[in-house]
Amino acid sequence: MTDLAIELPGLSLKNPIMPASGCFGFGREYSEFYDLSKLGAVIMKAATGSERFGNPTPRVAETASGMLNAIGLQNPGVNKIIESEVPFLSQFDTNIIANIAGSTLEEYEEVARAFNKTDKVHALELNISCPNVKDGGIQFGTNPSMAARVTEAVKKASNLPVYVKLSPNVTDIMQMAKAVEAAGADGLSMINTITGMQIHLPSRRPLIANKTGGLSGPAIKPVAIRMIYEVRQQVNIPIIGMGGIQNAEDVLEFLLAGASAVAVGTANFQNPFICSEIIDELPSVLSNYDFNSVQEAVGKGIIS
Amino acid sequence: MTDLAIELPGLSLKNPIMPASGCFGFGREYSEFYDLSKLGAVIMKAATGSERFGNPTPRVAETASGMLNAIGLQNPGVNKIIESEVPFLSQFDTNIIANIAGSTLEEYEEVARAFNKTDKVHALELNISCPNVKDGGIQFGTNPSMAARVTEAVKKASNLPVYVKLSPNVTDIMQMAKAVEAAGADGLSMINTITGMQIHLPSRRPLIANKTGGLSGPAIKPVAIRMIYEVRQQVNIPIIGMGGIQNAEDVLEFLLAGASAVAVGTANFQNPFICSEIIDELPSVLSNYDFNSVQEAVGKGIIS
Amino acid sequence: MIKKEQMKIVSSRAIAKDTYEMVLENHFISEKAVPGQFLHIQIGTHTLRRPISIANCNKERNEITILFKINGVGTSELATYQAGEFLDVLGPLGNGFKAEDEPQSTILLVGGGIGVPPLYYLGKTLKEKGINIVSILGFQQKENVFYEQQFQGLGETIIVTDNGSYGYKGYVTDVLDQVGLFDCYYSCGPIPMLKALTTKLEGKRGFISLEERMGCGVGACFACVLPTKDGTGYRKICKDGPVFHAEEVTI
Amino acid sequence: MIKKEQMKIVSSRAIAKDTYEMVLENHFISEKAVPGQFLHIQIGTHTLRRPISIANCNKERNEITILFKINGVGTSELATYQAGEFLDVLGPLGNGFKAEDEPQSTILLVGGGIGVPPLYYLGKTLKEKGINIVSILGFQQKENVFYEQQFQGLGETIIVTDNGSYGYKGYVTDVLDQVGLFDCYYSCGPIPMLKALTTKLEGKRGFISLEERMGCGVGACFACVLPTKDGTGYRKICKDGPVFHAEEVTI
Ligand SMILES: Cc1cc2nc3c(=O)[nH]c(=O)nc-3n(C[C@H](O)[C@H](O)[C@H](O)COP(=O)(O)OP(=O)(O)OC[C@H]3O[C@@H](n4cnc5c(N)ncnc54)[C@H](O)[C@@H]3O)c2cc1C
Ligand SMILES: Cc1cc2nc3c(=O)[nH]c(=O)nc-3n(C[C@H](O)[C@H](O)[C@H](O)COP(=O)(O)OP(=O)(O)OC[C@H]3O[C@@H](n4cnc5c(N)ncnc54)[C@H](O)[C@@H]3O)c2cc1C
Ligand SMILES: Cc1cc2nc3c(=O)[nH]c(=O)nc-3n(C[C@H](O)[C@H](O)[C@H](O)COP(=O)(O)O)c2cc1C
Ligand SMILES: Cc1cc2nc3c(=O)[nH]c(=O)nc-3n(C[C@H](O)[C@H](O)[C@H](O)COP(=O)(O)O)c2cc1C
Ligand code: FES
Ligand code: FES
Repeated sequence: MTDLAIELPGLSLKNPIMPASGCFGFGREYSEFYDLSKLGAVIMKAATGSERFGNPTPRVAETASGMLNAIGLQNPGVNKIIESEVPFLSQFDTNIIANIAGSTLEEYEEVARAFNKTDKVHALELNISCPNVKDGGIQFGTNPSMAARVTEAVKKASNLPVYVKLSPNVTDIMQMAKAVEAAGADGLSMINTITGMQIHLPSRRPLIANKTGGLSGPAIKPVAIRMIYEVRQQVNIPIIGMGGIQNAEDVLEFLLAGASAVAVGTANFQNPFICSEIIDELPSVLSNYDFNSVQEAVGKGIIS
Repeated sequence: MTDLAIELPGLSLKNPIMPASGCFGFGREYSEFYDLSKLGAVIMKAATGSERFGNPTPRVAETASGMLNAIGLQNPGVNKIIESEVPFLSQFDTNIIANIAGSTLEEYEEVARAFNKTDKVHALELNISCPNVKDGGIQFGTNPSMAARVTEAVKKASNLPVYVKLSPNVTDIMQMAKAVEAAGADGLSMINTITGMQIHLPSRRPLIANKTGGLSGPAIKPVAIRMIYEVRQQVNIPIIGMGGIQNAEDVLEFLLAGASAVAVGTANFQNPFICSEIIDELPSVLSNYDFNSVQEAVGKGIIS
Repeated sequence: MIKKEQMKIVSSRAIAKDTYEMVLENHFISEKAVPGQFLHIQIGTHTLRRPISIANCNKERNEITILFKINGVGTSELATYQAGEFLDVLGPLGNGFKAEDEPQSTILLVGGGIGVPPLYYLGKTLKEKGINIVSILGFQQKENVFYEQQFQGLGETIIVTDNGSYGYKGYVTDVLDQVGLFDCYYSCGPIPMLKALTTKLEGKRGFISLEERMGCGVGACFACVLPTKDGTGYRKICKDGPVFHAEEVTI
Repeated sequence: MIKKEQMKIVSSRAIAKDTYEMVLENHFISEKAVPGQFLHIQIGTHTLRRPISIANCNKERNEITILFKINGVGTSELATYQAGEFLDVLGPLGNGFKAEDEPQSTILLVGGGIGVPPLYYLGKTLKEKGINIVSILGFQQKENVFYEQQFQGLGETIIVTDNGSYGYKGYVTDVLDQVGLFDCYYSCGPIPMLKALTTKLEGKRGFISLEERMGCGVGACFACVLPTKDGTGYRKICKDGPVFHAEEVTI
């Protein structure tokens, strides 16, 4: 039997598959398609200190093998999430990861602290890389010392393991990874979206109302694989990999590049069952390529 | 009649379409498909000081809506290019742009100076962004002051207009653009490829022998559009846009984002006639969207 | 309940300029569908599905009809699908028209262009309940007109075209005074039309169906929200809509 | 001369495990094709074309035969194409086998797996010139064997399989001593086979056909180069090859 289980700080995953933040809401909608207990974990949509309404619409656009989004962190605020969403998700036998965001260091701390109130959340994913909000977010994600500061602050504020979600929109991803590792990150999540734009020819203006949006989907997979491959060799903390995953072969590619688990985002929109189907296919894909377990494949594509 | 002509420093283009560097060799092969006099210009494959053999194979891989390449600047050296390739291309009634690369500042200067010997080349494209060579290249492309230094040196060494080709693998593309403009660049070329990787599952190693390669094709178009849109508002020199162009609508999107002309790379491999076909379609696409000329569309997608 | 289903294409034909009628067969979706709901259709390998309204439903034959206009790469590709092929569809999605009208009451349907389709299934359902239907349908020009006869089968139908090449010249709002009294209106069409209409009919009971670019189509991604009129909240078009009370949301 | 042509699929059928034979019709390409050349085939919307050898050519009927094995996403998709559909093809590409052999001479064909196809057209052409043909064809196992009869039509044919499930057990190099004298050899197959073969037959006149991942297929992109044996130069497989003198290049 192929062993899909994997142990990460704070997370005993029955398998390495989780829906990515922002692409699965708080699980309610997709729970009507299949039993979420099947998932390794669920990463919730970003939580901020208070409710956010996000950006004007249109918020999404289609691109070649990908999409742009500029949702702008719309969410009901951390307290509402803890009250109404976490209890729903905690019915399922899976891990819950809270994605936290903010405009200021203080807001990040506030959100992190709020999640101490519940024992249903197993880890934080620190979103320092959302490219779709003007104030904050992205500066933390592109400057190593700012990234280290917010990591340190959140680690202090929280009693949960912290996975820092890195932005690919940087010259040197290794420097970012090393900075947050030194600041105490328990793991990394990578990659978030690449900033892009589409211009709508008839109206002669950017299609996304926010002008720029984050590029996700299969188009960005080669960038994700490259960054994980590079970072894996520079840090000792585990990586949750994401960016364009569509099937179990893609998952194996991320494992070989050095990810210990993966998140699936955009692909949920095409196929609501995608995470469930990947979990079903993963054992045979692993054994086709002569692996007995997920653990065995992690980092095996790295040659020096 | 829709006016396709556009005037750029050193280049009187009959239309804004040119094959991108590295995707059209020195024109010989594609000249068997159509008359290269039809093109606005031809951008030659990179020239270095002496002959280079490039990277081991495999050098290319296919990705979702894109490809990776790590050719590694294989070329016969600048003198051979001037002797054997430039005369061939100069038979055609089109502009010739020489793409120049090097490992050291001195090599860049040497290559730039060499092109002073011929009067058949109309402009230089300064490739400071080739991600596939270890020594040099990329450092120039990701550090604003290094980029400024090489721009300045090449401007001094050459009597041709210099278009600096920017790498998208940076945190702040505007800073790079402003640095090379201040250093005397006559124009910008953007974008070069985004560094990526693919792992070959059966062999458990990066498919490209060089490990990483440059991602090109439609997958990267949203990134190119975003960067051109941002840079257009920060500099006063013209931009030659590229990244994923496949048809005349794409060309218009680049013009609206702020490019004054465009280069077509990867698409030549699918369709050797692509540049010629785009030139044929461009007038009707422009007029469908109510433009009378290329010039009129430049930057029209920018809203502030 | 929403399912991901394979729908067999029974027929596909052009019914007006760039406009197609496609009949799809599927038991689950035809059984559940109510007027105003839509399908989220996977076309080729496109990253995002395309939302298309349910224009008619025949529950005995397990058939759903959709009407669509070529509007870009996805709808162009959809037009090439042939009878016998299958479409991968999420549906039925969204909340439909409330349609709680009393028998004998009169309702007005106002459709603009490719907003016309969902009104047909609605009108048919209302008519079966013994409600009187009056329809105003607006199109760009003569070549774009479709389903005139079908709507005439429901009741009085007024066609307007922007350039007067067919029916009345002008906008749907220009002929409102030609229809008699009505108890409620239902509308779908371009935003400017809906704005003009809801302004002109302010105070009247009315429902409008809205469009927005979508990601998931099921309420998970927050792509398709719009603010409520009171400014304190928002609605998801894919889940809370696409039909809203005319006073509920800001358009 | 190379052209971009539409080739009509005359037939497509499975001939061995995951292996297909496809007959394509096109005047220009069938007229020009020489043994050893290949086609660069656009499959769906894939960014890169797929290089596939010309396995046979019928100049009277304007037909080209290709044989391919499912090896990934592109070849899987190619296997779904049906007779009557068209393929967008660049061709004929590359330099073929020199094949300047004298009538009455004997030549040896050595093919491994999906390297077998180009040797068939070559063998057929040589045989027509009155040359004697001996073939050694290696496959993984019984289910993979194809074109045995066709090669037997050209002359003596020895089949080997890795596991001995058909013909001789072992590698093509294991049966070299079973064939008599020959004047020249032509080979195509996996790199390890070509290495073993050229080493064993060092000094013999021989030509090998090579594979490499390609971009343009026409010599413009430098994707498919390999160093010459003397270390001072390189060759492009797509343009200077895919056939090389066994002594010319480093494999
Ligand atoms: C609830 C709902 C019901 C609809 N019902 C119908 C119908 O019955 N008949 C019909 O012809 N059209 C209908 N539309 C519009 C239809 O969805 C678009 O015309 C279609 O998505 C365009 O896709 P494309 O690939 O041709 O265009 P492209 O512009 O190439 O599409 C690019 C992206 O933008 C999205 N998009 C583009 N235009 C629209 C639009 N107007 N609304 C939403 N998304 C858009 C596409 O879905 C896709 O994600 C409906 C839209 C919604 C939201
Ligand atoms: C000159 C030449 C002649 C060939 N003739 C034949 C033939 O007659 N029959 C046959 O079955 N195969 C032949 N091949 C191999 C064939 O090109 C590959 O099997 C095919 O490209 C695989 O495509 P894919 O999409 O199925 O695989 P994928 O692995 O999904 O392809 C991904 C990319 O890698 C390239 N690639 C993968 N494997 C190879 C390979 N072995 N050689 C070159 N490119 C590769 C593909 O072209 C594509 O660009 C030939 C190759 C060359 C270079
Ligand atoms: C619609 C949408 C919303 C997203 N929202 C968030 C978010 O709230 N927080 C976050 O960290 N990442 C967010 N992301 C990024 C994804 O979690 C993921 O990192 C990225 O999309 C790459 O994975 P994919 O290609 O599988 O989608 C969002 C992505 C999409 C497409
Ligand atoms: C095979 C290949 C070789 C390339 N070689 C060069 C080069 O020598 N110099 C250079 O500046 N850019 C080179 N590029 C980058 C292209 O010129 C272009 O900037 C990039 O591919 C984006 O355009 P595209 O998406 O249309 O291909 C190369 C690209 C490819 C695909
Ligand atoms: S489309 Fe995802 S919430 Fe409506
Ligand atoms: S494939 Fe481009 S040079 Fe051979």
